[in-house]
Amino acid sequence: MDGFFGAFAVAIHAVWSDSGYFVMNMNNIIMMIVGAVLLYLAIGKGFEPLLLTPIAFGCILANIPNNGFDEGVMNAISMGIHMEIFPPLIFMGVGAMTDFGPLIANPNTLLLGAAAQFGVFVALYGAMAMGFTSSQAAAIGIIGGADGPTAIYLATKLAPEILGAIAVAAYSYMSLVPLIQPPVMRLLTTKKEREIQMGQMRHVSKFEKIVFPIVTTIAISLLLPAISSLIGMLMLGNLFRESCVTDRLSDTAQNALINTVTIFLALGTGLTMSGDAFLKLATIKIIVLGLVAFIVGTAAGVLLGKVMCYLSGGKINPLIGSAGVSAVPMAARVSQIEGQKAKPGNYLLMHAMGPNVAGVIGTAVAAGTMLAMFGG
Amino acid sequence: MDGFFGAFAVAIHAVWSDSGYFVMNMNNIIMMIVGAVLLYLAIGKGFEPLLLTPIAFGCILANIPNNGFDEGVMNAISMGIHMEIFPPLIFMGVGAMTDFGPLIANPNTLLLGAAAQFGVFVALYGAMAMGFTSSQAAAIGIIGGADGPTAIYLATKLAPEILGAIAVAAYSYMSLVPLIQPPVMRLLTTKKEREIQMGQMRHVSKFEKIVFPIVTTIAISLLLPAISSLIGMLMLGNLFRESCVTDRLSDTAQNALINTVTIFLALGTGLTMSGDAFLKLATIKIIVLGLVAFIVGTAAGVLLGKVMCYLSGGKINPLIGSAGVSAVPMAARVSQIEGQKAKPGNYLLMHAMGPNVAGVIGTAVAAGTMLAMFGG
Amino acid sequence: MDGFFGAFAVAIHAVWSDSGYFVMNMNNIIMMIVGAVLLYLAIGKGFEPLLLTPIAFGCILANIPNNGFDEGVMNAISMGIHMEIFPPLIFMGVGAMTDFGPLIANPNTLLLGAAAQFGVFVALYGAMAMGFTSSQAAAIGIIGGADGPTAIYLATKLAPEILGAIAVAAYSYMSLVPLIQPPVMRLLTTKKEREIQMGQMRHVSKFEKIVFPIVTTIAISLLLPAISSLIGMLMLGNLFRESCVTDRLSDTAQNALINTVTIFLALGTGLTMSGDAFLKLATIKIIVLGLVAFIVGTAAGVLLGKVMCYLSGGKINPLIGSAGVSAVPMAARVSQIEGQKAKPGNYLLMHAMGPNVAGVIGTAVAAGTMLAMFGG
Amino acid sequence: MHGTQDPLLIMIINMAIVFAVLFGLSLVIRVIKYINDIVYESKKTAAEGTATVVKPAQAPASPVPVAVPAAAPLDMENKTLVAVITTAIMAYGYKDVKIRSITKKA
Amino acid sequence: MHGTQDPLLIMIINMAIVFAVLFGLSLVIRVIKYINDIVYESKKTAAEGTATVVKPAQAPASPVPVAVPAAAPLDMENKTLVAVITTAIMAYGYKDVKIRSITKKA
Amino acid sequence: MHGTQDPLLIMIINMAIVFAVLFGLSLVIRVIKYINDIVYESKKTAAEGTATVVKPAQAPASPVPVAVPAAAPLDMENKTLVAVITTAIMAYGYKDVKIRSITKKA
Ligand code: NA
Ligand code: NA
Ligand code: NA
Repeated sequence: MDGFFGAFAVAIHAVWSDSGYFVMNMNNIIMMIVGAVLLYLAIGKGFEPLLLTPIAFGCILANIPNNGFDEGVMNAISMGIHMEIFPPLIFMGVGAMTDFGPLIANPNTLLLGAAAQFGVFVALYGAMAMGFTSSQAAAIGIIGGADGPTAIYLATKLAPEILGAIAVAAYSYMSLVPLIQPPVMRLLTTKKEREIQMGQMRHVSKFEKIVFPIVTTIAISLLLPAISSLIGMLMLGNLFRESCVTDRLSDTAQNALINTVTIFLALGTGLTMSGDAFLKLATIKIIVLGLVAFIVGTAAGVLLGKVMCYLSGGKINPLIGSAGVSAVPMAARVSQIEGQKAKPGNYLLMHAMGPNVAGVIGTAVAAGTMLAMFGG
Repeated sequence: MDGFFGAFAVAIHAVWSDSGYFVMNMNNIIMMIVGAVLLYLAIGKGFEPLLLTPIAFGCILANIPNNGFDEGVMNAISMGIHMEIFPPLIFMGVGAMTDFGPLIANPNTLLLGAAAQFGVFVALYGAMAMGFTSSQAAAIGIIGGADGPTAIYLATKLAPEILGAIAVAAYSYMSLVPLIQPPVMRLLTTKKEREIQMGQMRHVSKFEKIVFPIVTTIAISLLLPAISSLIGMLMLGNLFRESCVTDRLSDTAQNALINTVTIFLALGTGLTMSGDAFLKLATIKIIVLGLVAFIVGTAAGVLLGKVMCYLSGGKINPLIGSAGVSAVPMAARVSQIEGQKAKPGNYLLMHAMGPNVAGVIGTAVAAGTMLAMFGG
Repeated sequence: MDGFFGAFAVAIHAVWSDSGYFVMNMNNIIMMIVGAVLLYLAIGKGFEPLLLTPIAFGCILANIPNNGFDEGVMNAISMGIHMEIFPPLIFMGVGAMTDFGPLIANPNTLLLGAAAQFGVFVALYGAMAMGFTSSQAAAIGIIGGADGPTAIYLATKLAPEILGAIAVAAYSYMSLVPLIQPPVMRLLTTKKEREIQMGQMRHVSKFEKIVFPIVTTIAISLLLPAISSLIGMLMLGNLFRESCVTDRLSDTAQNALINTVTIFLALGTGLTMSGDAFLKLATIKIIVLGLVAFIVGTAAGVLLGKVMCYLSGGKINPLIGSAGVSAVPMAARVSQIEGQKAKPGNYLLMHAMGPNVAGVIGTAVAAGTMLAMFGG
Repeated sequence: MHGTQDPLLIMIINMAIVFAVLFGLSLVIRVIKYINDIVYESKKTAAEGTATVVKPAQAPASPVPVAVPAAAPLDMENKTLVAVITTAIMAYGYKDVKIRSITKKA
Repeated sequence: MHGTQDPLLIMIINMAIVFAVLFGLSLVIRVIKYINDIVYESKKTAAEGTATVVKPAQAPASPVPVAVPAAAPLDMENKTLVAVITTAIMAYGYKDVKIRSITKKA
Repeated sequence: MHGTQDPLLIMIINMAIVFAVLFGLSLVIRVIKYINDIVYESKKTAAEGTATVVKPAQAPASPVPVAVPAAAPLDMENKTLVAVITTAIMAYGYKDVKIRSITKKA
């Protein structure tokens, strides 16, 4: 009987000493708290819950010691991240959900989408000044583009070691757009500018909507081949949507497929957030730089909006410029809300959708130029 | 012309001698009949058709000689099994379909879920006594847990050579729960006990439902890291469900994704059932041990139910104890039916759902302890 | 400042000289035009848009120089093609969408499905005469079977170097069935024959519909194991449909799963169409041989239809013979339309569905015989 | 066979096999039909002869059928509904309507 | 432990761990309930005491929370609404209307 | 270029390229619009001039277009139908009905 209890005690001790409670370090605990806070923001506050929920959960799981995630489904998901499979598939769904009509109706809004990328490059500058390598700096800068899949795609290619921090910063700030942007927008515009009402948009034909994704794919992919899978998938999804003869494919691309890939991408991103990799001074720098990028991008969009307002003789409301950071469709909604605050009945949403979707293309192009400079 | 007919005859003969009709052995024929019987049970009798149908079809395909399944889609599916990718994904869908409310309302039911695992360990004991290795015995025992994905997960890790028999036994007995359990339940309870009506369950707040999967993941994964991908995915799916802000993900997890993975998992399980691997004395032993595990698990659940009935002063109906073997939601329905037979109007279903879902966690924990003892 | 502009000029030049505009050759341009024409046929003309749209888009993307598709999602898709994963999954969806009832009601229509494969073998003969290897000739011939997934499956196994041309020819002619078949049908039949009205079809029991896919799988897979994954998946999907107890799986197989796989298969097929591989004399030969195969297959179906008409004492309308080339359900509709043109109110659609689905099995069998002769 | 390179011979062999296989399959279908008829006939006879004896005896032994009707009534309500609506639609002029599902949102 | 091969011992150890873990989990659930009650009570008190003060102060600062409660309860209303509106539109003369979604813009 | 490490220069070069590319894309959109207008104008003219001649000639040659318009109007009819039926069902007492699809059997 003594031998029995002895063996029993040995066994219990063995389980305990193999368990995470015994091995866990302070970093793991901190990261679990980080995960819990992100879950609170996602679920309690509604900040990008579709992405922050699985990211945060992945963050918690990544900090379970001996979790054995070097094999099994978690390993397969991590391989999908590492092999850059998920972001283009997400972009296919995004394309299938996006109406480029407002952009086609007013191609000048592409310039607003370009201006908003200024934040990307300011953050890149800042990151290099802070001592990050040029590849890391490029990946950090892209946070300012407010496009999660593009950020993850670029970070995977250029600086996988800081993927977790970049993804969290990107999605956090994207969800904070309604808090970050309005002060900047009000600071840089006069009330009179904000009151400007924009005319009715022209009708865009089906022909234009179908030709646009095809020609855009060719034109941009040829110039920046490094992002041809991103732009190609975005535009293929959009072609599924606009062609009206591939509704089955469009439907799957924007539902079952994007949802599945979103779960994997976000969970896999969270899995990169092990305490030892995440809890570094660099992470705080990245988060600060990301905020700077967002603010500068917003400001640049608004400022170019003011220029276009002046050049157009006051027909363009500068508030739509801030939508150029993308974060579709939240940034466009912010423009709408600010416009209505200045003048009830001022309806800017459709006009802001132009720069908003232009920002998606703009950030992809920015990623392409940086890959051309630092990649491979 | 003679040369022509000669060549023709040669060709026909070559096709024939390469074909399965020529090469097929008796084991293949028996297994095809096994597959046909399983199909009859699945389609004709409605026994777990979602799983037994593809398992049985895979069993038939696996016994086509020279089927070339070492490449192509069947090989990819088998690799998904071998790499332990599918069970956690199924669990994500299960989590998204499961309401842990009854368990949270009455946490004592967790003990009933624990008691029902007694069958697992009795079968493990029996299997070791019969000469199986400890790893094989653990995998056989888990049949008594009545959770298909957990059984497949554990068998893949500990004893892949008997995966087919374990999966078939697990799903067959799960579908036979309405036949296996009632006699045991009636044998061990008095009519008076079966007539006990249980009070209304307390309301469970959204806060509790959201915190539960998060805390459970952390608490159990830390103690038993080997099952962190199972528990993690189960609880992530449940979080998608309860958070109310990730309905898209919850919907895909419990429809397109789980259905796709179910097809692959079940077909791939069937593909392991080649005649030479399946038709052994061991298979019959496994099937017998599985039945023992089910009966003992049911009995242990009912007996602890009786204890809890006594301790609670007759407030708990022991019939809900048998639901602890999981087989969600069939075992809970059996409790309900038996309760109503004893006393019409006795409504036990919701109360039995507590032990029922507790049994899922219990079996995962049992798998975790056995992996901690016998795993790599 | 001079240094600044110098560096600027160098950088711009570097981006330009790395870009596709600089590297692109004439073949790439031609293939982009081919892609654009295919897109026009798919979207503007409605020719098999679900497949030609992603094929054509893939063709365009494949001709972006330096697109980096040797890694990332495009590489994963190409691997899925190369590993023969996609066609059987498509077949599972096709099976879930197919009603074999008309075939079971009138098993003689299987012979019409066999006759229509004559085109396959005539094209094989022609291709060998033109100097293609026997493997290539088999893959070319299968175009005449009018079954995209089978054609891609066989081409991947026997002649991956001409996969793009075969897929494009197969899907193009499938979409052109309403143009190709009617002249042939009218040429070979008298008006009196076309006016024949066929009697009501017998009722097919659920038992027959459930047993059919199981027995067919066993019978054909045993004889021709090389196509057991194709036939097996087709029939498993059909079993999901007919069993009535696996609606969840049937639904996913014929929606989310087949749509996802269709996107990947078609895009990946398009990705094989790089200019240097596609723009060869061989491609033109393949396209011509494919047309011959379609015409001969149609003719053979109609001619056997005439024989069966004669043998049945005029009860069978020969127009249903042409449906044996499959291209489900288009070829059956053509039979219907031609029948109605000859005699308004003549309703042949259901009768033509028999040979139509028989043609799917027939082409798979033809692929199996050719794999038995030329495969590994 | 694997050595044959005469295109005509290849063509004929393949065509012969395809015809043989599909003809064989047509025989298989006839056999299924034959079995179906036997089973159906015997079942009908059995049902007529023993219906009153078998049914009450089996009922208490198997709770599964009990569970099924529990689910069924709601299901049947829906079916009634579907039938009603289908009839209504057909009255409206549509001839071959099938309502896949009517979903009640919680 | 990894060396133990006595089946009975293995059985008892495993069973003990399973019971311990699930009992521990039941304690965890009780703790969650306890926290829930505290949070809920304090919220209720806070809401009673400061409702009129807090809400207007927060409202302009965070548009997100405003959007969330607006969306959930409306879902069912919306569907009824869609049907009603569809009918109304059709009465208005449009014959082939399908309302994809009625979105309340934040 | 790959050697440049001056952050300011990198910033300016990248920003310039982004602006150039998106400006180029805006030109592309204008070209598409231009082509669209030409095509549309010529089509309108052609339609006016040759409609009665071309259409009957093409119709018998290509059954595909016949099939497509056959499908399209039906689709729209169906939608009307769904709305009508939805209303009818709601009148029948079901409150939150959604008809997923009404399928015509071929
Ligand atoms: Na952007
Ligand atoms: Na269990
Ligand atoms: Na065919």
